[in-house]
Order: sequence, then structure tokens, then C-alpha cells
Amino acid sequence: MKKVFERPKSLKDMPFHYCPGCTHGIAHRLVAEVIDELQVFEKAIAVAPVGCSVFCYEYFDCDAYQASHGRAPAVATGIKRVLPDRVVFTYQGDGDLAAIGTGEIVHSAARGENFTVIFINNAIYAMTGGQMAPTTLLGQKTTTTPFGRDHKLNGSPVRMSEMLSVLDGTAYAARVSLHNPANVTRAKKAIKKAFEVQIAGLGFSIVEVLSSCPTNWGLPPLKALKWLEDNMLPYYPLGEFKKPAEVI
Amino acid sequence: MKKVFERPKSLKDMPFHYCPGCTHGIAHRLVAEVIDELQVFEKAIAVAPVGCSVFCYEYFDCDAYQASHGRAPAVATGIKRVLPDRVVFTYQGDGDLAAIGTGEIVHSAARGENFTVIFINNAIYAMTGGQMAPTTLLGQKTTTTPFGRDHKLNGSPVRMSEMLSVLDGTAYAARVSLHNPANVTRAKKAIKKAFEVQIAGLGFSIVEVLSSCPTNWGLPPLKALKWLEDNMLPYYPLGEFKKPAEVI
Amino acid sequence: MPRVTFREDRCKGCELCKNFCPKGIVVMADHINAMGFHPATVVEIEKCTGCAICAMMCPDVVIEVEKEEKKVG
Amino acid sequence: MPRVTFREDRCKGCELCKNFCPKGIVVMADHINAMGFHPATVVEIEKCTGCAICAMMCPDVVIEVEKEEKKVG
Amino acid sequence: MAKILMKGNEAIGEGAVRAGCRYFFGYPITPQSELPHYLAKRMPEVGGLYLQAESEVASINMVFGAAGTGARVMTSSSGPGISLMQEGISYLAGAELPCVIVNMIRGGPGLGNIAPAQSDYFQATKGGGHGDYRLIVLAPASVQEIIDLMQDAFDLSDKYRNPVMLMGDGVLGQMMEPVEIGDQKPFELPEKPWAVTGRLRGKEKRLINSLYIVPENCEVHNFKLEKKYTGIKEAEQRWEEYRTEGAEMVMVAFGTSARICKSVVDRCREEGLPVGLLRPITLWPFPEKGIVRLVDSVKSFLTVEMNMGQMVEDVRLSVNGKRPVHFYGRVGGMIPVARDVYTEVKKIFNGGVA
Amino acid sequence: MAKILMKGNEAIGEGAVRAGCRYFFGYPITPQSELPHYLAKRMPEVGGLYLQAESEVASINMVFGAAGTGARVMTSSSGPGISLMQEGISYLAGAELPCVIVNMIRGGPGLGNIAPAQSDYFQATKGGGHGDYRLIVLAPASVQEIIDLMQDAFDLSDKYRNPVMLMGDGVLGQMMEPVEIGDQKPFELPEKPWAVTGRLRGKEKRLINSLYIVPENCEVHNFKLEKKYTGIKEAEQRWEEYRTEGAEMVMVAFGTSARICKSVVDRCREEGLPVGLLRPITLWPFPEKGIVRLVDSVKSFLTVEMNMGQMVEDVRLSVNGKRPVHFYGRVGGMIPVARDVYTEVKKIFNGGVA
Amino acid sequence: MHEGILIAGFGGQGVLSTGQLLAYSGMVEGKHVAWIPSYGPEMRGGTANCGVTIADSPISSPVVSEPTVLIAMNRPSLEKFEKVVVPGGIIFVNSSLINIKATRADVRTFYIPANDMAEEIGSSKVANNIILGALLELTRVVTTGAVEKSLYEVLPPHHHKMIPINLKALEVGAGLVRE
Amino acid sequence: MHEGILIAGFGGQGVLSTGQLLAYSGMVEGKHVAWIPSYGPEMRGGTANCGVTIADSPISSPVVSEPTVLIAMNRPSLEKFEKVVVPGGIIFVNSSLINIKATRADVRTFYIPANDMAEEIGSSKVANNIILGALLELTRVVTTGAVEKSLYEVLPPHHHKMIPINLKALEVGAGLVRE
Ligand SMILES: Cc1ncc(C[n+]2csc(CCOP(=O)(O)OP(=O)(O)O)c2C)c(N)n1
Ligand SMILES: Cc1ncc(C[n+]2csc(CCOP(=O)(O)OP(=O)(O)O)c2C)c(N)n1
Ligand code: SF4
Ligand code: SF4
Ligand code: SF4
Ligand code: SF4
Ligand code: SF4
Ligand code: SF4
Ligand SMILES: [Mg+2]
Ligand SMILES: [Mg+2]
Repeated sequence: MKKVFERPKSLKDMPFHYCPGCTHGIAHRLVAEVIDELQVFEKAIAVAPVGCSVFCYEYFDCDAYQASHGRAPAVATGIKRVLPDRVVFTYQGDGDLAAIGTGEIVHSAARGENFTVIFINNAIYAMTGGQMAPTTLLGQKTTTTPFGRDHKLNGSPVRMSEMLSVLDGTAYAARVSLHNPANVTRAKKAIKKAFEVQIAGLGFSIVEVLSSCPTNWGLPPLKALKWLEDNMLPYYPLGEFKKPAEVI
Repeated sequence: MKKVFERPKSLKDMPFHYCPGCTHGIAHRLVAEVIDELQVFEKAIAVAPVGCSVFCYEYFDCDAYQASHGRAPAVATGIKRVLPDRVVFTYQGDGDLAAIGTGEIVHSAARGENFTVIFINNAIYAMTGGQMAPTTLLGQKTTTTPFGRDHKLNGSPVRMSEMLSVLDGTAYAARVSLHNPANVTRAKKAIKKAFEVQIAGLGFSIVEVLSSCPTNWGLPPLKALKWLEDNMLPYYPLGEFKKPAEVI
Repeated sequence: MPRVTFREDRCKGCELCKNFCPKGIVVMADHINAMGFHPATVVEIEKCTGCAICAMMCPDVVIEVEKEEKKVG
Repeated sequence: MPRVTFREDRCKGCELCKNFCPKGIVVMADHINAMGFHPATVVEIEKCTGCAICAMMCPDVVIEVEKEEKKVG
Repeated sequence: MAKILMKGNEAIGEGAVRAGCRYFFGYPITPQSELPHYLAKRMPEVGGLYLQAESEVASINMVFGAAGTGARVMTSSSGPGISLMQEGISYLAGAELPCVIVNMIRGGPGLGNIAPAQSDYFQATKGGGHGDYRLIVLAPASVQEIIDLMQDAFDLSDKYRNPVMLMGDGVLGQMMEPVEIGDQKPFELPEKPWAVTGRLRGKEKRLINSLYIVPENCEVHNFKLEKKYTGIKEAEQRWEEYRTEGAEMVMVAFGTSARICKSVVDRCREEGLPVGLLRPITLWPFPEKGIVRLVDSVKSFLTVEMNMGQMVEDVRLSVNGKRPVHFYGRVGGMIPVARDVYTEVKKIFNGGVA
Repeated sequence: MAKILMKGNEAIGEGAVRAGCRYFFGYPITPQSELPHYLAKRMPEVGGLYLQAESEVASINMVFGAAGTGARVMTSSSGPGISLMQEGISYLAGAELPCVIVNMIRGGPGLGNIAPAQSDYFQATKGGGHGDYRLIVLAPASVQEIIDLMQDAFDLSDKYRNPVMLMGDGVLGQMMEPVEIGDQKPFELPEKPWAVTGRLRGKEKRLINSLYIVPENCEVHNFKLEKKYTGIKEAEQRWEEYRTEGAEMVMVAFGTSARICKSVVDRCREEGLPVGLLRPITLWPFPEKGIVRLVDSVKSFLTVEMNMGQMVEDVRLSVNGKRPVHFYGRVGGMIPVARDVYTEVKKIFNGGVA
Repeated sequence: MHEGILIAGFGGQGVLSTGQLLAYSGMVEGKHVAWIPSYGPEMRGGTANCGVTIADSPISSPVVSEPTVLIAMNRPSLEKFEKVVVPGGIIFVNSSLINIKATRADVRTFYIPANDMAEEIGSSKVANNIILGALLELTRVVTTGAVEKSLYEVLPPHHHKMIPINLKALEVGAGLVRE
Repeated sequence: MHEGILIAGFGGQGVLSTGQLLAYSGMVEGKHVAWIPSYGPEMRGGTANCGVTIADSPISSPVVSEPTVLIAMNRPSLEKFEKVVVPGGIIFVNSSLINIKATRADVRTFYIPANDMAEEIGSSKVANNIILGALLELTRVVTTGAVEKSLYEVLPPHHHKMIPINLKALEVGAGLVRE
């Protein structure tokens, strides 16, 4: 018998603390699979954010940092500038990356910092109890938009991948989703490309991953995926927004 | 005899502290002229940045704030949310707006905050002694890029207007220049439109003004304008990147 | 016949595997595991194609899939 | 004939007005003002069209321009 | 008046609304999230605004903007977020803008955890930001007191044109206790002849500013601030004394740890040990007067804090060497256990300065 | 050894390079700009990196990243920028990362001005960030001492795995003085078995972290930190005594104000007034030992600061009520004038406690 | 009197609101009360618990670190909190969901199939109240009357029709432990 | 000896480097020296000044708030700093650019047409050194030898050919005030 699917080596053998059906877990696994496949486990350094995925430093079995909220890209900059041959990646939520960490992500991209960002967009501040994120959809009810997000009051959701693609330093930017198997497969490909871009020294790479938060969306796991598909996909188009010529 | 050109009323009758030939002065005057023409002097509230234009709170004869470095858009948000019928504008440099204040400008735009931003891009941190700004051109020598800005080391200059135009909350975004009379005229038109957009309640408006810094560029005033034209214009295309249908 | 192994104590009963299995052979057990969830399991394993879609969608890396090796040549 | 007035004490001698005057009639004075600059001034005012370009380009709002009013009708 | 059961964090919100606060700018953080949740619903009911900022840095600067117009405005956060606000707080103090900042302290340093702590005492009282300035710092110890102090917070803030900080922790924020809130009284904002609202009706120009480029002027400004602070020190020290009559030892503790000390006092008194409690309600100005009043009659002090020893410095400064000042602390999100504090008290009574 | 004339800000840079620092992340601010200018040129010469960050928040977090790899790394700023770094500093202290942070203090609060000041003493020594932590704080008083202390700063930082702050002001940063720098010695980075560099050659997993979600663990971590701090207090107090033999009054002052006090001491001694100076070199740990050593023989203390009275609290705590502790301060960018300090000294000698 | 009651279970089992009901009832009776939930990212796992203190004198810490009563609505809760109950205290075990026994000998333990009994009387939602009824009967910490009054206060009017079944559940629970 | 020398003028007149040269020379002679520039946004206006202290004993504050010598290279500098010179001090007025007189009676004032004389000896760049020469002659704060040595140290080699004219300027300046 041949294993056609098994736990990646780079993922420590311990249970996740995530809620049932939370796709943070799938994203973790994909990153670990890519690290395995590219055989960069020994060189990998993960930078964990503040958010539900704060403990990802435990799950990825590589060396790791826990960064302050939003600053993972600055921390990664510090690491990568000292150790340019290591494979450095941040794993950040939408509150972390698109709100408090806007300056850090924009300027890491502008500087073309040669690390990879896994950006989990679940349209919510999950860890702190379901508040509006910059990526929360119009009309979406959260604990701080009890009547639904309203453009007049809160503005409109930001499309980070598109925005970062404007910057010359961004070498690779893609948006993927985890709502069904076909998209999970595509997500993995994008993550792999992002790491390859880094390994080739081509500059800043980011993969925005549309992800579910059953708990704070108040939906069972399957319905959450359906909600993602029905509501997030129309606003957040999937695809590669930028890729270097060097990468196939 | 009719005055065909005189000091605008909204500009206090006092000398500027700017260096000879510094186009900050032209930008000030244009803003004051627009305030005069739109007759919003009594409603106007200026928010000054930290940068060479820190004292603009003195020059504009309207009520004013002095904000911390980069945070003028947050301060303006606070003001405008309390006093929605006032005409609020920030006046910010490229260090202020495009570096330390990235988060504030991006999210003011994303929220569609209904104020106007005058963004003076002089490709340098002037006040602090000519350090590299995010908008410093590749190859440009500054006190912190003594060998010229290098993409590998410092990344590439950011085009803020283009980046902010990606956001739904941005109602008006234009880039203008002050290097000759025709462009000064165009600059004024854009500034006027930006204020009109605000007065019409259409959301966030920004005018990026390419401006000279003879002192830190190490050039006499005229050569500085020439340098701007020859070097900045090719990288920073002029024009309106976004405008609401409502505005002609 | 492929082998699909569930690490039952890790299962959070989210039903994603069940939903996405193209053969519809993943079901939720009646009993609950130590964490209080009804764990997923496979019935009618003979229908299983070893496509590993269940595993791919499992957020908690509960599932392993094995398959007979194809003879080469 | 238009009138172009320079507020000499405010002039920083940057020469922008001089450079952009389409008639080339703005020159820098020989003397220096209190701030130590050679102030700008207009010679041959009769050539002046009152276009106010000099004023428009002056970063220090030194210049005022007046013109005879056109008779309407 | 009927009592209702209310959560500390919600009491902050309701207290603010009743004190006339109509603007809240903030960024979520545990353990104060119920406050934004509450205000996101409540503010629209009273025509007010709840706005979620993109960061704490933005929040405090939005507060700066709103406060400058004369509105009653607040923000709220915890440890890491409050640290990010330090520049803005220094600006608010420098520009003399009234506002209320809530810090529901959590375990630190760094990310630490979200459990209750009092380890931001220094930051709040000595100035975590740059320059010479002071915050008025209030430390409630019950949900009822939260409601009451919110009113005082806004009033003091306007009175002195100074930012006020309300310090609590996760216990105070998360717990529910009965409160009397009564009917909402109509309130009137005090006149703010300095507020920037535009030059309508020909008003003279106004400016919100903390820049004094000429050192001489900056010094004058600082002296002016100092005079204000001296006035506040004189007029606004507040504390509660609990069974201090005849006490040979007085514990000094605020907020959550003061609650625990109260029960220790009771136990000691039951056993005939003459122990009392001084509970600072204003952390700045520190109730030096309260200490000085007791110092001659008391044999020793025991400061109990949920940190490694911060307020104890102010106790020592107030006691000025006249009596021994002991310290007992738990830290990192741990709450002192009454039994342990009692043991500590006994130890000191038995002369064992452990 | 030949002397050269060097600017204080440049001496910081050169001192850092000689101490083996190869990474600088910072954001420009007056009055320390010559330091980044210097390093932007100097770092490439030694294979190091000068990187301009987009903000002070980013700078300090880049420092966090680089420090975690074991590299010698620094940043530099002034008042407002240092305030913005407070969250990051708390994280550095929490994760026990060595690094050097320079604060060339300017007049505050708020934007204030760029003139010299010492009003960030509290922020540096009591913890401007959240949680219980300490920085080692060094205060040079000459350009030569800047060079020397930069070496100590990095060494102490590595020794204790703790951030170190060097505090100066615009006078120290802008002035040129003769210095001896000698030849650059080869240096070796100390072993850092905790540094995160990837799991090459099968190393066990390493982690840079300040999160201790379980309060019990967080407390253990805090106790461990506290033990370290106690050790530092024991071992690292540094100060200079100037003509304290037989002094009846001792001034306490650091940095720029200490220079002025020295000349006052000389004048007093010339006139037969037994006055001396204690100049703290470590602000944290405060040289309590130095004070305690003097307290019995001295009749009174006068603390002179360029602020409204901050270090004076530590002097009082050290003196513990045994002697009067007076204060004289200039603020907002003003430097004490020797004549005025002398007058103050005389006044105290004449019994007039002003 | 000083009762520290710890109620623990899965999120969604209503342990927080049951605790609030109890605290409210204490308040109605003029007692000192405090309620505090567990808070934190451990919520991610889906467990929830709260502490309720009801006392005659002011309450120092609202955190119930040494409960006099533990209500364990699921197995992890029993396993986690059994050991902190004070000697002589009471443990209620929701035996509908918990198939193990408590191991402490120095406390009184009551096994109540709360979910099953709640279904029996017509609503699975009142499982907590079955145990609450037992608690009241044994400890008299508050009266059933106070709980009834509180239900009217706490529940929004359109849920008042649920009050009878809630009271019924209290009654059934009380009956179970009534000697 | 304790001389506090304030040198002030427009940016570009070389006042900062002249101050550095003086400080360097003091150092060469083993004296205590300190140099400090004005810094700040007032530089925008284009004025610059620096203070140089040369003394036999350690220097307390390098800030020259009460100069013993003022070198005013332009009119605003004279107007601004004339009043702070100590009684009995010296003021050098660059009369090439300053067409007003100093008003203080309690100081010694020397009017030196520095720019004109510099042009005369062949380079407008050495105007400052003309005044420096006068200063050295009057105060002997450092020797000309020390300045010469310093010039070799301070100037990059490819500028060493400028040294003779610099020395000439010192000489000319000294001559002007030599009795
Ligand atoms: C400076 C600071 N501000 C706020 C917080 C509180 N906080 C923790 S996680 C978080 C948001 C998490 O949302 P996101 O980044 O989207 O991650 P998710 O939990 O959704 O995966 C916030 C605001 C913090 N820890 N530090
Ligand atoms: C928090 C903070 N960081 C840094 C500074 C120092 N600073 C003042 S102005 C400035 C940059 C100014 O550049 P820019 O915004 O481009 O304006 P310009 O002077 O070029 O007009 C900096 C970094 C400050 N005042 N506050
Ligand atoms: S709260 Fe949301 S994002 Fe966080 S673990 Fe649960 S489901 Fe996932
Ligand atoms: S330094 Fe540059 S931007 Fe500033 S006033 Fe001078 S020329 Fe203008
Ligand atoms: S491997 Fe494929 S067919 Fe088999 S159980 Fe999993 S999803 Fe179903
Ligand atoms: S997807 Fe995984 S966790 Fe979810 S039910 Fe299936 S096996 Fe269990
Ligand atoms: S108005 Fe026109 S023509 Fe006349 S001086 Fe000015 S620029 Fe020249
Ligand atoms: S443009 Fe203005 S400042 Fe410049 S020379 Fe002409 S008048 Fe003078
Ligand atoms: Mg999120
Ligand atoms: Mg600029």
C-alpha cells in the first residue's frame, strides 16, 4: 500500500486548537506540504501573527517567531536581512495584515522583501470575538457592525492583493480559496509558487487565502464554506494578480 | 485697475519659512485660493503634518490642528466625524503620508472618509535633512542612500495615488505637478475638484502634488524644477486616476 | 481496496470530509469522542477510490489515505 | 499698462518668476534685501501683458498683478 | 432604585454614554471587547458614533481629532494597544485635550496573555510616552464604581483639559455585578472656548497644537502644565479607607487586588489583628495625603499588586522612610489569593519580614 | 593614541560598528539624523546593513526579527519615535532579545521641539510599555563616553538577553569633541544557543516568543525576568563621583546636565563650599548604592535634570527620607545654566529651601 | 453564606446564561452576587464556563477558583474541574453526556441525566435548569421564587412563554435530590 | 582660558567648517574643545551658526550661550547675537555684507570686509579665514601653527593645494588687527 495522503512532516503531530471546520487548518497543512515538497524544512522560519493562528508557531515544526500584532512582515524583514538564504514566511490574518499591519505589509512589498506571506482572509477578527475586519463584506453582521457593515459608516472592504500588486516590489500575488477540493488544490499551487519565487530571490510574494470562520460567522462548517463561495468570491476575485516572468 | 493676481484671503499675511524656490509655497497658495473661491473659509479646518510644512497651520488663516507624524488622516477622521459639515483637509509630505502614515491614509481612503488630502511628494524627507522617502527615485542620492537608491536594498518608489485608487472609498485621486505655469494651473483645478468632491459628500479625495526641494536635492530652484520634470514625471505619471461620475 | 484511516480522537465532527467525498461513503459515527464530537468514519470502503478528497478537505489532518500501488509497465 | 508689484522684503531671490515670465522682463536686483537675497523686479513694464505667470510661479506670494479693466460691450 | 446586573466592560460603555460621550474610536483587543460590542449598538441609539479604527495608533489620533472639536470622546484598549498609543497620549497631553482612555490591563510583557493584571501602573502614572506630562488615572474596584467613575473621568478631563485614564483588568471587565444606574440625566457639555470648529461667525483663529519650536516657549508651556498638575495633586487625590481606625498595619491596593485585600482585612480583624486597607481610587494623583495621614499611627504598610512592584514606589515615596513598606505581588495574569495575602500579613506581624 | 574630533551622533554609529553591530533599522528624526547618515555610509564598508524602515513601529519590529537570529542590531530615534516603539520594546523584553535602542531626547510632550531634554527618563527606566520589564539604560555625558558605552551596551545586552537603551540628547548628539577610538579590535559574537536560524543540521526547534497564554506560566516567566533584573541591579549599577569627598551637599545629575553640574561643583569648591556630584551612568539600574554610600555623610542632595523632576524620585527612594532631596529642573529644550544651578546650591546652603 | 458555583460545559449548552440567571436571582434577593465567565482563546475549543458567587457579604474576587459547587455539563469539564471543588462541596454531573464517574470521595456527587430529563418534560433547552433545581433544593442559595422573578426580568417578553417549562425543570431537578 | 566663540552667517558661507577648523586646532594643541551647530528647522531660512569652546579645563555645556567672541558673517546674525556677547567680548563684523554698525559699547568691535579682502587675495572662499586670522591675533586662542596642522588633517588631500591661500588669509586677517 502506498500512502496517497498523509500528514506532512513539517506539521508537528499535535491537535490544532481551531474550531471544528475552521479552514485555518487546511491552510496550515498546505503550507507544510509545500515546505516538505520543496525540501526547505531545515531552512524555514515561520513568523506567527496575533490572531486565531497565533499558535501556528507550535504547529509548523520549523524554527519560528511570534510577532506582535500586524508586524510579522517587519519581523520577517529583520530575519531575512540577516539570513538571506533562509526561507522565511509570515502567516497573518486580515486584522493583522490588512488593518493594524497595513504599513508593514505595504512597505515590505514596496521594498520587495524576499519572503512569503500567507494571508488568511476570513472577513473577520476571529480571535477577539468576531469584530469587523477591513475585509468584512458590506452588509455583513459582526459584533461591531451589529446592523451590518455600511459603506457610509465603515467604508468598503479592501482588496489587499490588488492593492499590493500595484507596487513594483511585489513579485507574486494571488488570491485563492479553500471552499472546495478544486480550490484547495489551486491554493496549494499558489502557495508553492510563492515559495518558489522567494527561493529564486525574486522578491515579495503573497497568497491571499479566503478562509472560513464558522464560529464568528455563526454558521456550521459546511454552510460557512457555502457562505464564502456565495458572498466572498464575488467581491474577492480569485486568480494571480502578479507573477514574475521567471515563474511558469 | 483690477487685481488679476493677489494674495488669497485664506493665506495669512506672513512670510513662509520655506527655502528659496521651494514649491511648498505654491501648493499653499493654491489651496488658499481654492478655499477662497469655494467660499468655505469659515468652515475650513486644516490638519498640518510633521515635515517641512508643519507650520502650515500658521499660514492657512482658518482653524487648524497640528497632527503627529503621519496621523493627519486619523485626526481629520476624528474631526470630520464630529463636524460632518465642515471642510476638512490634511496637508502631508511623502514621509508623513507614504511612510509612517501608510495605515492611516489607506484606511481613511478605504472608509471613504469625506475629507481632502493634499499630498506633497518631493521624493525626500526634507525637514529632517534629506533622507530617502518611499517616493525617492531609483538612483537618487539622499543622506541615507549615499550611493543612490537601489531597488535590491530599498525597493522601488511607491505610487500612492495609483495604490489608493484601488480602494472603493477613494472618490477622487489625481497627481499634478508644480514645475511650470501650465501645471500649476492644472494643479489648482485638481485641488478644487478634490474640495468639491468633499463638499458634495462623495468621499475621500486626494491630490498628489509633485513638488521640489531645492535644498535637499542640492539644486538651485530652477534646476530643481527641471530635475522634477526630467526624473519624477516619467515615474509618476500625471493625471486623474479616479473621479466620481458626479464631478465633471 | 484503498485504506482510509481516521485518527478519531482528533476529529472535530465538522463533516467537511463527509460532504466532499464523491462517493458519499463518509458518515458521522453515533458515539462521541473525547472532545465531545461525533467522529467521521468510512462505510462501504469498497466504494472508495482513494481519491483523498476527504483528507484534502479535513482541517484537522485526521485522515490518511492509502492505495494499492499501480504496477508499472 | 499692467502693474506688477513685488513685496521686496518677502522675496527670496529664487528666480522662478524671472524664468517663467514670457516677456523676459523680470530681473534680479543688484542690492540684497533684509533676508540677504537679491530681490526680483520688473524692468520694461510696458512689455508686460499682465499674464500673472510670474505671480503664479512665485512660491512666496511676493507678486501682485493689476491690469486695466476691459470695457465691456 | 432598581438594580440591574451588568458586565464591567458594558458598564464602561453605559457610563460613558451617560456622561455625554458620543464618540468612540477603538481597535478590538481582549479583555475589553464587550465594550466596543456594546457601544457599536448603543452609540447609534443616542446619535453617537462607534468607529472601528485600523489600529490603536489611528484610534488615539482620531480621539485627538474629535477631542479638539470639544466633543466628549473616548477610546479603550489593553496593554499592547495602550503601548502603541503612547505617542498619541503624549500629544493629547501636550495639546491639553480632554478625553478618556480605558486600559483593561492584561498579563505582560509582550503578548503575554489576556488574564487580569496591574502591570501597567508605571506606564499610566509616570508617563509611558515622551516628555513631562501626566494622566489622571482612575482605578475602580467594582462595576458600580466603573459607572460612577466614568462620569468623573469625563468631568475631570474637561475641567483640567487633560486626558484621563481608567484602569481596570479582565476581572473587572468580564464580571457582572449589580449596579444602580438610575435615569439618564440630561447633561450639558461645558463651554470649550478653545475648541476648533471652524471660524464660523467670524471667530478668531483657533489651533490645536503641541509644537513649541522655541525652547523658551516650550518651557513656559511645560511650567503651565506643571502648575495644572500641582493643582490636580492638591485637589483630586481620592482613596477609600477600609477599617483603618486603629490599624497597625495598612495594606495599600487598588482595583481587583484591593477587593481581595478587603476580605483579608475582615479576616484579620475577626482574629483581632488590627489591619486596614487604603485603596487608591486615583492612581495619579497618588493619594499621598491618605498615606501621610496614617503614617504616624501605623507601624507598617503592605502594598499588594498584580505586578512585580510598581505602586509600591509611590507608597514608599509617600511614607518617605518613616515606616517599613512591604510588597506582595502576583503577576502574569495571576490574582492574589486571599489566603496567601493573609499569610503575608501574619508573617509581617510576627516580625518576619520574610 | 591620536585623537579625532567626532560628532556625538556619529560616535554612536562608530561605537556600534566597533562593538560588532552590523544591522541598523531606523526611521529619521531630529536630533539624531547624523547617526543614520553615518551608518548609511559606514555599514556597507563593514558588510553590514543600514535599512530605513517605514516607521518606528516597523523599525523596532525589524530589530526584533534581526535580534532573534542572534545578530547585533540597533535602532535609534527620539521622543515621539521612541513612544511609538513601546509595544515593540515590551515584546523585546518579554522575548528576552538583546538589542540597543538609542533615544536622543528632545523637548516634549507631543511634538514639542528638537532641543535637548531629559524628559524621557521615566519612560526609559520605569517602562513606557506594558507589563513588568526593565531596560538597562545608559547615559553618557561626552562623545568619548558614547563610544565606550556603545560597546558596553551591546555586551550587557547579550549578557543579560535584555534590550539596552542609550539615552542622550541633542547637545550630546550634535556636539563634536575629541575622542580616542583606537584600532578596531576583532570581536566575536557570544554564543547564542537560543537564536533562531532555521533547523539546519537537525537542530532542535527554537522559538522567539513572548506569549504565555497560561497565567501560571506567564508568572513563572515574570519571576525569571525579575530574578534577572535583581541580578542586574546587584551587579551593574554604575556612576561617577566627582569631588564627593567631604561633600556636604551632593548634586545628582546625568548626561548633559551633569556636565553643567561639574562646573558648578568646581566653582563651589573654589569658594570653599563642600559640594560634589554623583553622576549616574546607568539610569536603570539606578545607582542606589552610590547614594546609600553617601547618605550618612552628606547633609542634602540636589537633583538637577532637564525635565520637571523624574530621576529625583529614584534619588528620594534611595535616600529613603534620611536627607532632604531638592530638585532643580529646566525643561522643554532648555539647558540649565551653571550660574542658576550655583544660585540654587547657595540657596540650599543658606538654609533657604526656596 | 458564601457559595462559589462553577458551571462548565460546551459552548452552546447555555452555561453562561444559567450562571447569569443564578446571579440575577441572588441580586433579586438582596444578596451580594458576582458572575464571571472564562474568557480567552481557549474558547476556540468550544468549552465555556462561568463562576457565580452568592454571598451575604461583599465579594472579594469574583473568580471561583475553589468552588463550593461544580455543575459539570460535559466530560472535559468534570475532568478539568473536579479537583478544585472544596472538600465537602457538591458536584453535579450531567450524566446524559458524561459516562464517567467523579473520583473525589470528600464531596457529594449527584448524577443527573439532565438532557434526557429535559427532553422528557418537553424541551432539551432546559437541561441546565434541571440541575439548577437540584442545586437550589440542596443549597437554598436562592429561592425558586427569586428565579421565577428573574426569568421575567432576564428573558425578553416573547420568550416568557418558556417560563413555565423552565420552572417545571427546576421542580423536577429539585425533586430528584429531595430526600 | 575659556573662550566661547559663536560663528554665524548664511548657510553656504562655511561657518560650520570654520568652527570645526578652530575646534580641531584647539584639540591639536591639547586643549579642551567642543563644537556644536545650531540645529533645527530654522535652518530652512538658510542661516547657520555654530559655537566653539576652547578651554584649559573640561567644558561643561558646549552650547555657547554667552560668547566671548562673535563672528557675524551676515546682518541677521549680527542683529540676533550682538546682545548675548559677554561684556568685554569681541565682535567681528563682516563689513562686506553688513552695512550696519554694532550698537554695544561694552565690547570691542572689528569691522572686516572679509569677502572683499578674500577676493583680493584670490578666493572668495577664504573670507572666514580672514576673520579667523584676526581672531587668533587678538585672542591667541590657538596658534597659526595648529591651524595649519589642522588644515592638513581636515581637508581631503586633493584640497591641500588650497592650504597656502588659507594661511595667507589668516595672515592678512591678523595683520588687520595687529597694533
Ligand atoms: C496591538 C494589539 N492590538 C490588538 C490586539 C488584539 N487582537 C488579537 S488578534 C486580533 C485580530 C485577529 O484577527 P485576524 O488578524 O483577522 O485573525 P483571525 O483571528 O481572524 O484569524 C486582535 C485585534 C493585539 N493582540 N495587539
Ligand atoms: C514619530 C515621528 N517620527 C519621526 C519624526 C521626524 N520627522 C519629522 S518630519 C519627517 C519627514 C518629513 O518628510 P515629508 O513628510 O516628506 O515632508 P517634507 O519635509 O519633505 O515636506 C520626519 C521623519 C517625527 N517628528 N515623529
Ligand atoms: S474563531 Fe473562527 S478563525 Fe478562529 S479558530 Fe474558530 S473558526 Fe477558526
Ligand atoms: S528643505 Fe526642501 S521642502 Fe523643506 S522648505 Fe527647504 S526646499 Fe522646501
Ligand atoms: S478517498 Fe475519496 S472516495 Fe475514499 S473516502 Fe475519501 S473522499 Fe471518499
Ligand atoms: S473533515 Fe476531519 S475533522 Fe471534519 S469530520 Fe471529517 S475527519 Fe473529522
Ligand atoms: S505679468 Fe506676465 S508679463 Fe508681466 S511680469 Fe509677470 S509674467 Fe511677465
Ligand atoms: S518667484 Fe517670488 S521669491 Fe522667487 S525671485 Fe520671484 S518674487 Fe522673489
Ligand atoms: Mg481574520
Ligand atoms: Mg517630503
